[in-house]
Amino acid sequence: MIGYILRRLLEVIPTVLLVLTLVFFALRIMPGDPAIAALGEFATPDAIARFREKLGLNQPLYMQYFGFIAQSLTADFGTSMNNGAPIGDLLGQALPYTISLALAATSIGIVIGLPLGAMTAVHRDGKLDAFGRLFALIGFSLPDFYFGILLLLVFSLHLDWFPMLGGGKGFFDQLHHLVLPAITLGLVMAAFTMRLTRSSLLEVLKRDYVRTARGKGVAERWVIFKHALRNALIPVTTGMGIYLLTTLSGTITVELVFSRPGLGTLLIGGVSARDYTLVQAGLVVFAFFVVVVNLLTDLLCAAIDPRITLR
Amino acid sequence: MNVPINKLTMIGTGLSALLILLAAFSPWLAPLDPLDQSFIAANQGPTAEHWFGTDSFGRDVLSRVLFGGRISLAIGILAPVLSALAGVWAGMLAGYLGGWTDRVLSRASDLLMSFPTLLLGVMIAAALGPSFQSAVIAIAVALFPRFVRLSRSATQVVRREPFIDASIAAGRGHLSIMLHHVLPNIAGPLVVALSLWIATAIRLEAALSFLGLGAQPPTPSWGNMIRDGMSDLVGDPWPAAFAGAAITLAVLAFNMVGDALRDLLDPETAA
Amino acid sequence: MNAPLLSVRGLAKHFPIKGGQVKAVDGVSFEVAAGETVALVGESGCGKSTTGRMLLRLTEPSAGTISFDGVDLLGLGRTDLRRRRRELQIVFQDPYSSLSPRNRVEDIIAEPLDVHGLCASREQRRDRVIELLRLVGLDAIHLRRHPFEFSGGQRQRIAIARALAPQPRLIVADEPVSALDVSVQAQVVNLMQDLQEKFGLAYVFISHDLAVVRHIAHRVAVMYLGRLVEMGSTETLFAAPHHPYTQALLSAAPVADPERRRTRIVLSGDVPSPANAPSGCHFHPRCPVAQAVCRESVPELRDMGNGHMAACHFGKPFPISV
Amino acid sequence: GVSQRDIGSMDPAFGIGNGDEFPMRQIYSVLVGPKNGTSDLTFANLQGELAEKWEMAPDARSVTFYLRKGVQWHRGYGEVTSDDVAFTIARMRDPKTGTAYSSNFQEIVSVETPDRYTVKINLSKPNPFFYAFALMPRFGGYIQPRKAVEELGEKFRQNPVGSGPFAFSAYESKQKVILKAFEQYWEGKPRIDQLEVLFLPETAARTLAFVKGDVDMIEGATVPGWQASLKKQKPTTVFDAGRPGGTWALHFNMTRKPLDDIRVREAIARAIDQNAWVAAFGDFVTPTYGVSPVGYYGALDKADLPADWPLLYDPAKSKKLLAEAGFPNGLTIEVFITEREEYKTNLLIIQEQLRKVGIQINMRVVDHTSYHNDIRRDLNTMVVYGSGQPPLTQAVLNAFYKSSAIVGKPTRNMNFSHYGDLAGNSDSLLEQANQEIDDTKRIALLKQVQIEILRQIPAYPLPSAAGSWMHDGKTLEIGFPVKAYMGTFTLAKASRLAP
Amino acid sequence: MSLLEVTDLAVHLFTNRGVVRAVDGVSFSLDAGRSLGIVGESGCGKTMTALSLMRLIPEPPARIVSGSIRFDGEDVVTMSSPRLRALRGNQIGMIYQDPMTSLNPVFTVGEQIAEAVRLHRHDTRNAAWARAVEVLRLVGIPDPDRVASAYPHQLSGGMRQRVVIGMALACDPKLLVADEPTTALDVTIQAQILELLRRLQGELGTGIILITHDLGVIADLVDDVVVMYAGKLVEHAPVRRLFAAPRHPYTQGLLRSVPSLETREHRLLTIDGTVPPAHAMPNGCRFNPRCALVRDICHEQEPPLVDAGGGTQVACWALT
Ligand SMILES: Nc1ncnc2c1ncn2[C@@H]1O[C@H](COP(=O)(O)OP(=O)(O)OP(=O)(O)O)[C@@H](O)[C@H]1O
Ligand SMILES: Nc1ncnc2c1ncn2[C@@H]1O[C@H](COP(=O)(O)OP(=O)(O)OP(=O)(O)O)[C@@H](O)[C@H]1O
Ligand SMILES: [Mg+2]
Ligand SMILES: [Mg+2]
Repeated sequence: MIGYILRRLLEVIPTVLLVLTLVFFALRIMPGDPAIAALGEFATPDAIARFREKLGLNQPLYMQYFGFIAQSLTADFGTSMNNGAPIGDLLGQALPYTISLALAATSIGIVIGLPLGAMTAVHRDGKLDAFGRLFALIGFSLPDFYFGILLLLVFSLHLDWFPMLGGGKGFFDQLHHLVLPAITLGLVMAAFTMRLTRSSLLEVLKRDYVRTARGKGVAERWVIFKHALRNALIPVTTGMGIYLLTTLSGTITVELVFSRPGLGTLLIGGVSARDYTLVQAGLVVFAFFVVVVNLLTDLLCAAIDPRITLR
Repeated sequence: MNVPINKLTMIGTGLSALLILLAAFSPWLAPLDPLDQSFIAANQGPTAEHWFGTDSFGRDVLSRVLFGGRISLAIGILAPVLSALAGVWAGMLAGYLGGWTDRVLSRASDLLMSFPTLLLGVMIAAALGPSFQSAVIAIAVALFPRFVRLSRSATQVVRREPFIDASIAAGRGHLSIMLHHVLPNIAGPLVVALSLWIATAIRLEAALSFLGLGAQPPTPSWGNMIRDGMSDLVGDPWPAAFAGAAITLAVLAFNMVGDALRDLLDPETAA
Repeated sequence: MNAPLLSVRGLAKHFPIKGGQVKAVDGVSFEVAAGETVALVGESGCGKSTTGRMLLRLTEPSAGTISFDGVDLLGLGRTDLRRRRRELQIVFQDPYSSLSPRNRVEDIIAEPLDVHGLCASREQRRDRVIELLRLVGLDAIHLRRHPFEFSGGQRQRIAIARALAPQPRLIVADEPVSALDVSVQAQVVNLMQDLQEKFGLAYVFISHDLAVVRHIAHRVAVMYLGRLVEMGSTETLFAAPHHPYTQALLSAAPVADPERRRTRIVLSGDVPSPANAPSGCHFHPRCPVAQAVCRESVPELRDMGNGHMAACHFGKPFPISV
Repeated sequence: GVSQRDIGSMDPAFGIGNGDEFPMRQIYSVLVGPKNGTSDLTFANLQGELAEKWEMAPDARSVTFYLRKGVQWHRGYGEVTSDDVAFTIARMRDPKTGTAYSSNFQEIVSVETPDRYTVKINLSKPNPFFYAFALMPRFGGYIQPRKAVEELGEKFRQNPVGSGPFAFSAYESKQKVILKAFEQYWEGKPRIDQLEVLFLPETAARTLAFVKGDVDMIEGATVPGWQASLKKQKPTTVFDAGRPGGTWALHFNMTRKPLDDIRVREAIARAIDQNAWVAAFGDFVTPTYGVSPVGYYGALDKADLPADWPLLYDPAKSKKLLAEAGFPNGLTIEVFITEREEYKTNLLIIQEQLRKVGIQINMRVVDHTSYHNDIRRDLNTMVVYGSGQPPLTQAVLNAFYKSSAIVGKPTRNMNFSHYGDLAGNSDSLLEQANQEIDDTKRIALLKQVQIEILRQIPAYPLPSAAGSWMHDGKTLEIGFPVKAYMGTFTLAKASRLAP
Repeated sequence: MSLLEVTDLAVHLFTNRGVVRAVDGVSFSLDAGRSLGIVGESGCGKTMTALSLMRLIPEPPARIVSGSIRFDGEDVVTMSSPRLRALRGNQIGMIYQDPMTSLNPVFTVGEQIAEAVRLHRHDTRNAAWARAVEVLRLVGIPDPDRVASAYPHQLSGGMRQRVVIGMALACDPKLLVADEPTTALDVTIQAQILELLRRLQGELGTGIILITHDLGVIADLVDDVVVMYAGKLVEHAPVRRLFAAPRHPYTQGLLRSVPSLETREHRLLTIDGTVPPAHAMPNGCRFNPRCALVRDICHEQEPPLVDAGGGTQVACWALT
């Protein structure tokens, strides 16, 4: 088990290397230049040349590439090209916000989506089902940033229940700041989870082993929650794993709307400032997330389904 | 078929068709020129002259919503379709041939999958300039790995069906088999996915516009209308609200079509 | 019978799996003459289908030779092979999955014709398909229908029509009737026999239904875990099987007659998986007459007289009592 | 709340955007600056900060500053001395430093520090406005402590040390900068204890936060109607219109067809009606007549314009000119523009007006960094450019109309129109104006240069937008009437009102 | 009193294409210790009949529209659900058609057997587990201790089928319903299972309903046979009688189609035509389109089930 996890984590390396290579060249293909971004519109060509030299941007591309790869392998992210801050610190500040937002959104997604999905599946085509499906459709149709702004208008500006800006300081304050962004993303996630759970459970309820359970005299409630739901969870888990990655991406707009610190804000800013080092490091972290989320999904699936063996 | 599905299907299909038609015929339907500025009449709520009000440049919101549908729906439909064209083939090749082809293509699509969609958009927009094309490319690239995955796994199932072997035995070549047998048989789930991802793409277009990356002014798109409208959401909520409603409606409609298609293609529910 | 149409020598297929390999087929040799039906019987997983698929090179053999009409099939290049496939066709077990659900009957049956360019015009193609449909007892009205509109027996007929289309000389029939009801099964079996008479077709008939085999085959080959354990003419084999496995198999086959309860040889244990087949004679753990030697050495397929072959160290005729 | 995503650097040598300027102004001091809340750069009207007294040599070839005694650096870096000033000038002037502002200092030949509190700056040629280029707030004029810069090295940009009313306290990337009142500030400890500068690039978020009261002061948005709407939502809003505003112009790339034809340029100019801006933004914008906005030193006013002035709105004439130039059916021009709101808004209004005379502008939006990159590579056909220049017509002329500034040349390269190589050259007349010591003559010369240049229509000056900031009059009192841009004065006198 | 008494049972499926009368007026009874076989072509309603005995039919679309199923005198059709649950898996055990899909893949087979035991006998966890192991031993699984804690996918098809049988037997039911218990198995394994069922019947006196379309299996195991065609019961006879003298034309055709192991006919006899689609049944006798003895009345009226002597009942106008 531990060996398996370690091995999977080692598999990160080729993925990350690929991501790095892609990002490295993608960034350099983009027009614009970190020097202009950093020095501003008044910068003279001379100053720009100097700046590029200092950052090693005047070296041949392959030299930059190998230097960069070598640096990355030693987990040395270097400093921001834009403002010289150590990238490690920048990521360290941003990550907790992004992770907590993604986790909170996922929790909301599970807590609302799973039971709702189960209930709508059980009462298929009933009133509850109609309501649930409508909820899912609407939840899925609202652009999250627009929804976020509406939440801000109502719950922050008018009712003043929740703060409007930033990520908060200290545990409770951070929690307070987390609520609205988490709802924004969480509701979409809930809608997604609900749909997934519903269809997966409907599929499972058709299976013969559910009939077997009924045939043993098991009460309907237990048929659903013990025999059916566990089987239904396997596709749900996989689907949510993939969706969690989408959610991580969705944090970008939500962070902007709620002026929240986080990886998204960091990366978008990084791209617009052509802060190569920052964007590269951020994407490495993101690639790492992807691998970890995939790993967790696989572990969870294996825990749910004995047929899945971890090799 | 039971009643709720039927109703939803009809509503969804009707609504999708209506929206597409409205967008397609917007030059004839729009009451006013969507680009016409009039600062005297700026930031109005709904009136008899401007049913949906005006935006901060005094442009007619109804006309802009109608015209905006062209861009939003075009991106929303074009991007997934392009993505499907490429992704389905890649997925079929991977699923059918297996081995190295599969490994390379799967790795590549995993790689794309591990890029945050919006960041991808930001990078593409930075490289090509934010525009209609960039948005289409960004969304298409973001959806590409999903089509690869889906068609790959569907192909793997179909590949094992005896009728494929029968076709090989009849003497057909592999590419021809993919075209004649695999593609028609995986088309069902793909069409469903396509309709769902059209909805996703419309939302993504909005999100990209929100980051300033979608269709560019003065061309209205629902996404950039929301974006522009959001700077003055309290003073003049109309452009954003109507564009937001249009997006919600469109996504809802396409989702309903997707749901209905899925039910329709499931032999248990369709029959 | 005349010179063999198909001759298989030492055919083997080893599938690599994690931590080893599955010897799905492990050195099988037999011949099929033109106009002859050779049945391949044995329990699920013993390698019948794999053998059948290798004959058409749908699965590439790991070892052995296949010669068809004097041509070494395994030596053919891709285009030559595709051309050769005209003469070798296959009908699959499952009438539900062996027809592409999206195609119309006409296109399904015409596929081999299209691929080999056997029809000059659309009219000719249609005529040929209608002719084939008639041959298998269907009608021109079925041309534009989809497979789902047919019953299992009808689908199997369509599959047979497709196999017949390019006028092959040998058809591998992989359990063509096991998914069908007895009454439908009878229709298909009759059809196959009629066609054989009419066109001099040869069949490799794969089945585990002994009654059907008894009815249709000229010769029978019995497989157990990838190896041939017995082979001979149908009459001899059913009358006096030599191999204990064949004996058990025959005795276990249920007879639809309550008056004639037979003494069954009930074997103990399950069929082992070919991934870890027992040593020596694969059958020894379940064999009622197994000795020490069975565990150690693999019995050769020996002639038991009259060209009846069996692979048992102790094999002797065993008339099945009723 | 500022609109910037993040602060680039808090080292004055590297500060750039508007968002950097505001916190930087609070941290650092200049020798002299315009009076609190004004932008008047006339020598006589300046207000001393680190300098108590200052005088210019009559030949305008040197300036002497007498420093205030006892002014302290933040964080215990000691007293501000003439050495620090000399160090700062040397540092800013040295191309190796890599600052964008070094060209402002090139005219300095030497800096004398006869004693701890006296600095004499010698110039290579007479320049009565030298100080306005080099030493004002916003343009690299902040004095830096030698000890801290040398000690901290690279770290200085993240840990700035100044002598202004607020000292740097903390910085959270992409989030905020926190400043604390400096106890030993020479004018006395500011009344506000702590300043937080938040980076709020989303206009919506910034507006809502201000309306709600989470922030007391924000940078405005360049959206028509936005300010009126804000006033409605929050009647206590005080608009701090920084005047004169930025310099905006539509530069015609005269190397490109059909813009090489002066008739086409005039047609464009004649199709643009500056009143549209006034209608959209109210009195936040003011029409511009010369290369620099009204209010700049040496700016042209409406009254200065000759009768046959080619830049006046006249759509009929415009169409006629187009026909004459061979475009009776109109023409199409491809332009790219940055994603930034204020640029886009300007071009949108122009686009709409030109459409009416048959000129179609196809706009392609690129990101801001690319825009700056590409316009300097002479890739655009028409460049919308706005910048916060020192409120001096000379500065604008230097930046945009000198032949040495033509894009592609290794200097400041913001001459997008190629004026100087094409359509005329006013370098020598400008130089004459730059060196003229007599005020009246200088202003006359400046106006003459502008008329000479603009007759060729290398650019169309756009209405000047006032620096747009707002604060909540109920909670914040700046301490003096604000007529200047936010980045030019400190909040040393500001105070919080009881809510 | 019979153990099971099915009277005029009708199960209809309400689908989008129309009503499928999957089971339409079927009656039979079974005494304790006896066994009854149900045969018929695929899709004739065998499984629906079996499932309705425990009211396990998929609702919707299926519904029992009429008839009664008396088990020990109580009517299953109108029974309350707690009472029904007490019956299921306890008094009536069911062996499902497909052992591969009837077991829940995420629980060990031991748990799945023990669940019924705990539910009905209110045993402790340990006692129930012990019983599960015992049952596995009973159905001939080697090393039952180990197998009990295995998951279904770790077992071979034959073992899984035995687990399903064990589950049905865990509470010593009075009635065992076996729906094609051996179709998925090899003949040699099938022989083992049939042996097992025979033994159980003898030892425990369980009543068995065996559903199959394999006439060989029927001949081997049961006392009485019910023949179904398209949802209708067409013939009911003691097993020997049925094979010796089938009365209904369908039964006759069915028996004729079976190839023999012993002799080799040149051609197999067949029943012409195919079963009509479920939602488009002909009027009158459903077999009429394929019947050689068809007369006018066959198109008009459904033939009643009548006594044909020798314990045989048959529904055919030609025989009345
Ligand atoms: N691609 C494969 N990879 C690994 N093992 C395989 C593969 N194909 C077949 N096998 C194994 O080879 C053995 C023989 O399979 P084959 O399908 O030939 O058996 P069969 O006799 O046709 O069985 P059945 O009667 O069930 O159709 C089986 O154990 C099967 O699991
Ligand atoms: N969910 C369903 N929807 C519609 N029709 C159904 C459904 N389930 C069963 N049927 C129909 O009901 C009829 C009886 O089915 P049943 O499963 O009882 O047949 P069976 O005799 O057990 O067949 P088999 O031998 O194939 O198991 C068939 O015609 C079948 O098509
Ligand atoms: Mg097989
Ligand atoms: Mg059944």
